[in-house]
Amino acid sequence: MKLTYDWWLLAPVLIPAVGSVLVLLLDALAPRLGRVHWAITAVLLLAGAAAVVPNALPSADNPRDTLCLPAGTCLYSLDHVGVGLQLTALVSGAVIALLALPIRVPAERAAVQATLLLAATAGATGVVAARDLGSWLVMLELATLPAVALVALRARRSAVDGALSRLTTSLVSFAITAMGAALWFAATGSALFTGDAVLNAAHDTDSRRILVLAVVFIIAGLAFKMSLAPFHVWTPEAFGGASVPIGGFLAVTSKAAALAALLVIFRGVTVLGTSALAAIGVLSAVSMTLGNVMALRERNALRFLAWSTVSQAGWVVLPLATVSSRAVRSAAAYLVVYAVATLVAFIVVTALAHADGREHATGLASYKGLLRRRPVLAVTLALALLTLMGLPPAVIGLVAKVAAIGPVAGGRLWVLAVIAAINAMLGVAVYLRWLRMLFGATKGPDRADRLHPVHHALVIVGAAALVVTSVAPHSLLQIVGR
Amino acid sequence: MTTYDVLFTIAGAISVASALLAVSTKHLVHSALWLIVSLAALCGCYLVLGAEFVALVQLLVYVGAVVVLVLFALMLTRAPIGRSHEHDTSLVQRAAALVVGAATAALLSAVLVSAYGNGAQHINAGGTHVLATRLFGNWVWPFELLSALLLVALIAALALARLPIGRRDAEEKLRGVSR
Amino acid sequence: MVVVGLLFGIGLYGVLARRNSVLVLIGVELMLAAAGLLFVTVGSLTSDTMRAGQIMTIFVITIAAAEIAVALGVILAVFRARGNIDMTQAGERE
Amino acid sequence: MVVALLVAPLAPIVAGLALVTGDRSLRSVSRHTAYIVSLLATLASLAASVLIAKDRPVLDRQWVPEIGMRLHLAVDGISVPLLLMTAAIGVLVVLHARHEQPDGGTPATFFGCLLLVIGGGIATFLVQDAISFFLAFEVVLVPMWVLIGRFGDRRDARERARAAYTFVLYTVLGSTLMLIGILTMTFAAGTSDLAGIAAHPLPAGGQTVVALILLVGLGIKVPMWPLHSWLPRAHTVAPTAGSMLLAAVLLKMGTYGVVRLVLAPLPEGVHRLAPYVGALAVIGIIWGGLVCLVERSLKRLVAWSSVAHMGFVLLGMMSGTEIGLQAALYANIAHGVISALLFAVVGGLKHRWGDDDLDTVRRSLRDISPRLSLTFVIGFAAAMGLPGLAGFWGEVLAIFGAWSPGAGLPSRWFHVLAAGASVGAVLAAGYALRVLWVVWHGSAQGGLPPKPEPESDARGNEWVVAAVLGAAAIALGVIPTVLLHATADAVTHLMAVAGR
Amino acid sequence: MILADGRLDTTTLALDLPVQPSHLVVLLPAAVPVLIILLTRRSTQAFVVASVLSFLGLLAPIALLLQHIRGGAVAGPQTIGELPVGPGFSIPLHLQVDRLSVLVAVAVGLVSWAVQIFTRWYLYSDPRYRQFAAGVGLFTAAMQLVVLSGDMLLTLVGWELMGWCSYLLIGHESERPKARRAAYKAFMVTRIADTPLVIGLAILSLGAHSTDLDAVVTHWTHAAAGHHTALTAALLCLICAVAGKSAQVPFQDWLPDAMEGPTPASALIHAATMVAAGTVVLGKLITLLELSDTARVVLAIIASISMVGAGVLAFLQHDLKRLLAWSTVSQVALMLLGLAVVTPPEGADLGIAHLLSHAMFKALLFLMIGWLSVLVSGTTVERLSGALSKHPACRTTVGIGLLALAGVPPFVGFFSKDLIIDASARGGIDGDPSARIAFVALMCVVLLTAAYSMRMWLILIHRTGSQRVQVREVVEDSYHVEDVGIVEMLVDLPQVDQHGRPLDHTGPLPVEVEEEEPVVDQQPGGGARFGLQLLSVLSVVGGALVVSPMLDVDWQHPNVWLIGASLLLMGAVALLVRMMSVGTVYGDAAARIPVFVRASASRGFDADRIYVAVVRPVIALAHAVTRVEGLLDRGVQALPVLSARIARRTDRLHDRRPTSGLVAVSVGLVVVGVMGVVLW
Repeated sequence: MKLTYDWWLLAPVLIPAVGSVLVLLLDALAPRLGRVHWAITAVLLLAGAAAVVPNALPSADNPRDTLCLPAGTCLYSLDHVGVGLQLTALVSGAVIALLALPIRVPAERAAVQATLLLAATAGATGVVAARDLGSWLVMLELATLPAVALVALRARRSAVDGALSRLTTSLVSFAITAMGAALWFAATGSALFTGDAVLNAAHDTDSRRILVLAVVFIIAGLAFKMSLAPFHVWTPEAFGGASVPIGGFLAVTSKAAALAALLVIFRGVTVLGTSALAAIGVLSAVSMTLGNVMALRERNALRFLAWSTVSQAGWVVLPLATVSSRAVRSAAAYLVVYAVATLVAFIVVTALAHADGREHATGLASYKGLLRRRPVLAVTLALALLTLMGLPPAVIGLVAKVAAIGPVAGGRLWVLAVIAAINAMLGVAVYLRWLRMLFGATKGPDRADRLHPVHHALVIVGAAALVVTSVAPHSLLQIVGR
Repeated sequence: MTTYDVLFTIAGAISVASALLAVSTKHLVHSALWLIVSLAALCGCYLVLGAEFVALVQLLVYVGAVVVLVLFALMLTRAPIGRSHEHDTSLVQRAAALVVGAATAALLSAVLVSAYGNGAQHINAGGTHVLATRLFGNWVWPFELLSALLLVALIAALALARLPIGRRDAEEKLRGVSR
Repeated sequence: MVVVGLLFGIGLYGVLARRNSVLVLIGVELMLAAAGLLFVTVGSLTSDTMRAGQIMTIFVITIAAAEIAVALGVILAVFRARGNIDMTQAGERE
Repeated sequence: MVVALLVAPLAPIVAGLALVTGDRSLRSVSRHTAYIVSLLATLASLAASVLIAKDRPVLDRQWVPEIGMRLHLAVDGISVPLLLMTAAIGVLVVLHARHEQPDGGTPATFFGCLLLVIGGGIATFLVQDAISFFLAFEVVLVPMWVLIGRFGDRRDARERARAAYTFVLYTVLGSTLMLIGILTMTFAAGTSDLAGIAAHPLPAGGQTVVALILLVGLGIKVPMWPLHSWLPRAHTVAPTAGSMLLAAVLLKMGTYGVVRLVLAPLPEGVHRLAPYVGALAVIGIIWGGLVCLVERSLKRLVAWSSVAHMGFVLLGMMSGTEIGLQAALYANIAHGVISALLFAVVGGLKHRWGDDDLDTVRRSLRDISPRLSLTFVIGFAAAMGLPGLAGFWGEVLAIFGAWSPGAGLPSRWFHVLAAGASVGAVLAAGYALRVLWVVWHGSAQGGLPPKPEPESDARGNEWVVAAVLGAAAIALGVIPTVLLHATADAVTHLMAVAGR
Repeated sequence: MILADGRLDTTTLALDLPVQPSHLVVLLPAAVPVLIILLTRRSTQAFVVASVLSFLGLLAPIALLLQHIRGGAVAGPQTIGELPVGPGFSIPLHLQVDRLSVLVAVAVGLVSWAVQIFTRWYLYSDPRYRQFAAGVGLFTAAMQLVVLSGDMLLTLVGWELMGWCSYLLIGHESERPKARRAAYKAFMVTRIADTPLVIGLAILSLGAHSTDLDAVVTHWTHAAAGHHTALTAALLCLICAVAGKSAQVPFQDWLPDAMEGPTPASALIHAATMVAAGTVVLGKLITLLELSDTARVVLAIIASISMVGAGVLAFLQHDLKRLLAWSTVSQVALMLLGLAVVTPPEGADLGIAHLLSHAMFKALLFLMIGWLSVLVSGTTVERLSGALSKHPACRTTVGIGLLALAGVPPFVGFFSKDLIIDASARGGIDGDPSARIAFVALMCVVLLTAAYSMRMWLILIHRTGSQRVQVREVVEDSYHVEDVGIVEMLVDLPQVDQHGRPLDHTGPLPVEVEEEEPVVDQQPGGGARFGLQLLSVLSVVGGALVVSPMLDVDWQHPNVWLIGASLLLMGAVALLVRMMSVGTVYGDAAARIPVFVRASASRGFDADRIYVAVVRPVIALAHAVTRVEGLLDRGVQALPVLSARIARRTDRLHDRRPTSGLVAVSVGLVVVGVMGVVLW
């Protein structure tokens, strides 16, 4: 009745989890450390990422399991896709921490924020590998709850409004998810995602129906975290209210967690056949379209990014409308690319907000002539937008688009495919709006500080990352396995 | 029709009824109290189903902690004592809510009932000891994480409760904060 | 089983039909309770060697507690910011 | 030799990126440097293309295994002429851009975007891998958007933006649809290699849908009626160099795509759709001709004429005969040369006149500026399909092909189409002569012919560009055999593969 | 040196070189425009190039002729090689040297040479002389291509090119709106008529799987029984195109308008090149034509109508140049009849024979009229009346030309025309319908030809200078007096000075003209005059060609009675015309005809209005299409607006209230749930 432990495998989750406690202790011992916490956070997260790397090596046997019961079923299993998502979550968390580093906040709050960030990242990292309902639920919540607090911690009215909106949504969604989990349990009679329990359930008609209901509930519960329409309503509020880096966190890390959770379920239900996933197809189509259409007339940069995440979420789950291992990899691949691009965009916005003042970074109009004012920022942002558009010279975005449409086209889901094509067009229209701002006459603020060195470095790194991955997309895509 | 079933039915009925009251009463504090009743009745169900420990936890955590928290929250937010209508949403929304709720309820009940009939099944009441071994044997990993979650939630709640919002000087102090 | 369905439905109704955030919380609690009940019931009806049903319920209850804590924190913050905790009041745009 | 394969597309692309990005972020690049750099880049890629055409090297490397995208560069008889034409037009466009550089941005950006479009075109004709074909297909979009949207006609900013958006959105939609088709075939064939796709075709049932999707997607680019409405806008607004590229390179990418992705791998699908697509093509021919009869803006008229000409190309392809396909490929190249010539000259005229309205009374071009008028006449004579000029063979052979469609196609229906096409040819004569009447003869009422004004005539680069293109148009018309021989073997092979 | 290395076989004149005389026949004229545009900058240089090359272009066909007689000519020389369009179909694009084509080639070369020489004088001070000379060269090349082509596509090439050249030459004086319109009209009418041509060629050649003429002929002669309708359809398509090029009904009207072009252009178009091309092409396909009676009857009808109608119009024309134009229409119709009436195994010789003779005398007449028009600065009756009496130098040549036109023995016109009459008579007796139609029409046209030739002659030799003044007053009054007839004649056809530029109507008056004109300068150069004399000599003795072995026509047993009768009638008509002309102002016999008839005849009975009426709906359609296009475009442009509207709608749903979020969530839940269960 003892479990096997493979600490190396658990390290990516343990490091941030323990780290969050450490940060608290540190704060208790030496208050007023301020931004040091962020540095520690970043270091810890990067350490976690480093701990993932050995599993990412192609040589690593795959999938790697631990916490195995004598029966042979394991509660924690990691394959290449999982590794990719873990890396995404950890690295993005680290970047967010670095972004937040230069921002001045009361020291005590910095510690709290760092703790929450670490905890949330830990949850996001762990959920990929969870193979049982318990840890799955717990880690999902671990990834969600702190994010709510993080939004609210900007201490602005708009922030708490956004927090409230996200909070209520997340509560209800969690309730739905829990119910879904219960139904799953009711259908399979086991709290494990793997194993033949699902198969048995799928064959018996009654339990099969329950199982479908379970899947549907779980999808509905996770959709809010993916901010898929119609579960997206909190997104623009939260993005608009939260501080910019936290927006990035919501857009990238927690989306990675959501996809991870979804994939865990997805792997289990592939036996159920395509029709079960029609729901996903519809959700993706709706949110793509809605996000694009709304972004077409959005004037606030942050809310624009929110809408863009809505539509991108549609693209992420698009492949999951078809059942195939290829679909899982495609979704993960698209998510990774999306994460990089969105992070870069947020980096630029944060840097600009920090240098020129938030009010000069939120309005799309304030990006007029950025190419003249801050060429580096402008070029980087342009690259990010092009990646999201999926147009060359940002080859990586195009590759992601190919990856996302591939399974759908392979599965001959013509309607969905055509909708995707139309949305590709809309998306181009959306991002060109912003891209066009960058040209043209400059309309900057009176004062324009230099970029904070950390931000500057991050911008450079981000641009470099996009360029490198565009030249050799393989380098990025291989982390989700081939 | 064993005594178990009878008890279960009674407890379930109570809990459902009180839940209904809890969400429909115009009396804020009352609804909190009705919630207590409903959850307590649920404990009854758990007992019937032979999950004593769960029932205990339910009683302690919910009835003991959560509802108290809720009540405090109501106090802190100066909820009006006595009947109050301004906390009702528009009739349309309530109708919609009714439809949605009913639909979900129907969906769930239908599916579940069709799966597990209402007939009597044998119930394997498990000792708490086994539960404990399992909890700290198989389920230790999520359990630990859960503790972390609780801790974080605590911190977050504290920090949120101490947020200096609405005080102008705080706004001044935070100028340029968290851009 | 009917109890489960009804509780969940009622909870959902409560969530939607109330303006006061706290009451919304109550609705959520009911929904979670329904989930827990389902867990336990199934656990006890099937031969559940790992006691997963009950343990899940415990997890759910605990998570719920954590959520309530955070939720109340947020609600307090909202109350400070706005002076009320009305769910139907539009948020502020910067 | 393999180096040439890389140089041909990369020289312009790299140089273009360097110009665009290096322009503001480092230090502003002077107009002259930009010109020299671009000229060198295009010349290099032209030289490389010639080498490639001479001894056909092949480069095949793994690139992005995750989506099965290979770096497979090679040429065959079908792509060689397009490759050479694109490279040559590239050089000419750069020369012309030196002569007429629109404001709206820095010269470096302008030249850079031109280079990117050229490089994209060359890459499109080089790649042998369906997915990287899509990639190359997309490369041209953003630079072209910039060219139209920023360097376009200065008179109306809103119209400029609208034209640019219409172009880019239409094309993205088209190319994404094409991508869907490509991926379906790739999935079925297990390889994204063009030859591989052609080797393992889909089951006949599925072919129709895929062919439909692909034809709609590529039809936007070609453009096929009724998906054409982006073209006149874009051409009317675009700067001269942009129009030349748009007509001579971008449209060809569409038709080339049809040959590669539809005709070869989806014979059954094409067979089922051919009558309808052929009908659309003929409608396009007649539609374009009719619009040209009353169109007032000269540049717009030329754009419409290219809608009509691409109709002939499509008709030839849909006839399902070798002669028709040969005709289509020939008309493709011919249209590239002719439209480039026309846009060069007409753009020059618009530059001189300030607008391009045909209803304003003007003195006869033939007397004022002989050089311009010579190229102008050659261009329009070729556009109306006059023998001895490039346009003729393509049109006549296309009609021949349509009159005797491939086995199984409704021959009566295709007879009707052929008749319609020949009517379209008459319409072409009608509008070409209308333009000559108004512009070349001049719309003056009597009086002595005006004296020549050498200073306003084409000189320097402009004259070189126009003269070279005009000479090319004549050469193509007088000696069609060279080009036809170049494509013959590949076409026979393709027909054999598709006929299987 | 070619002799030296024995490339030239002295007995057969066979030339063992890649370049054959047959190539040169086409290439030399084609070289004219190239060299002129590339090398020359001034008119004189251009003239040198043009004259030299066109003279060589005359020698080449003669050499070819000799070769052919000696039997050393290459039958089917290659040009640019075969077009590779797949195994199923061959496009050899080769030339074809046979008896008739060689003869025609010689005639074309001769005429174009004469025209080139004459042009230099006629357009002496025209800044656009270079373009004109180039145009003539290209024109000749195109015609030679049609004549010598052994491949249908090659024929098509020459055919279309001629249309284009006619556009260039007619529109030469493009500063005159009338000239622009005439050029446009000429090209468009012929091009519209050509629409079926491509189809016809497609039918014929696709049937034979080759565009080689011989292959096509042989294939269809065998397949005719099976696919008779197809053959007929193809031939009708061809006939339509021929009618367009040769200005037959209903396409006749472009030809007289083409008189807006300089006279040398008219000479070229009418005498040798464009209008005759139809005869040449049909002559090449005569074997097939004989197979399809329908086609022959149609051809006969078209030709007969145009022939007679054109004859009448010619008689009524007020402008003598237009008179010649109409006479061309009628003469070309005659050639076509010569093709329509023959029955197997006879060849196209009749038609070709008349083509040759017509080439000679019509070129002669046009050049002469051009000369005279320069002398008297105008081509209307008022101008030309009595021209010959003042310039006796021209008298003989014009006379010869007119006699040949009228078909008086022993002039060349007589032989060729009489042979056709004979053939039609014979055919008519055999009961061939087309021959019967032809015979009737021929009888009429013989008389008409005689009539208008006589009329023209009488006008030219008329001498009543004293009455001019009075007439001029009539003319000038007629601006305020409502004298429709003369006014609109003058408005319709403005007088032109020597460069064909319009004079306003109060311009130099006839009387002054007479004093001011210095005859010395007004004489063409020696070369030109030599050319004219050569042409006139040929139109006298050209009849000998008929008896030469080059044409195999049945000339041994002519139908003496027929000839006699027709000659008598011609004489009678001539007398009648003479009588009519007596006492008229200008010795114009037509003056007896009511003026409105003449007016509308001068406008070709308003055929032009019909053309315009035909074109108008097309333009209307074009406008309609443009409007639809506008709608389409607006529809496309409406999409962004639409999406914006949708966005506004949805934005209203997103009132930033937390509950609405919850509502959305739960609705989504229900929707997804139901979907999941249903779609299971």
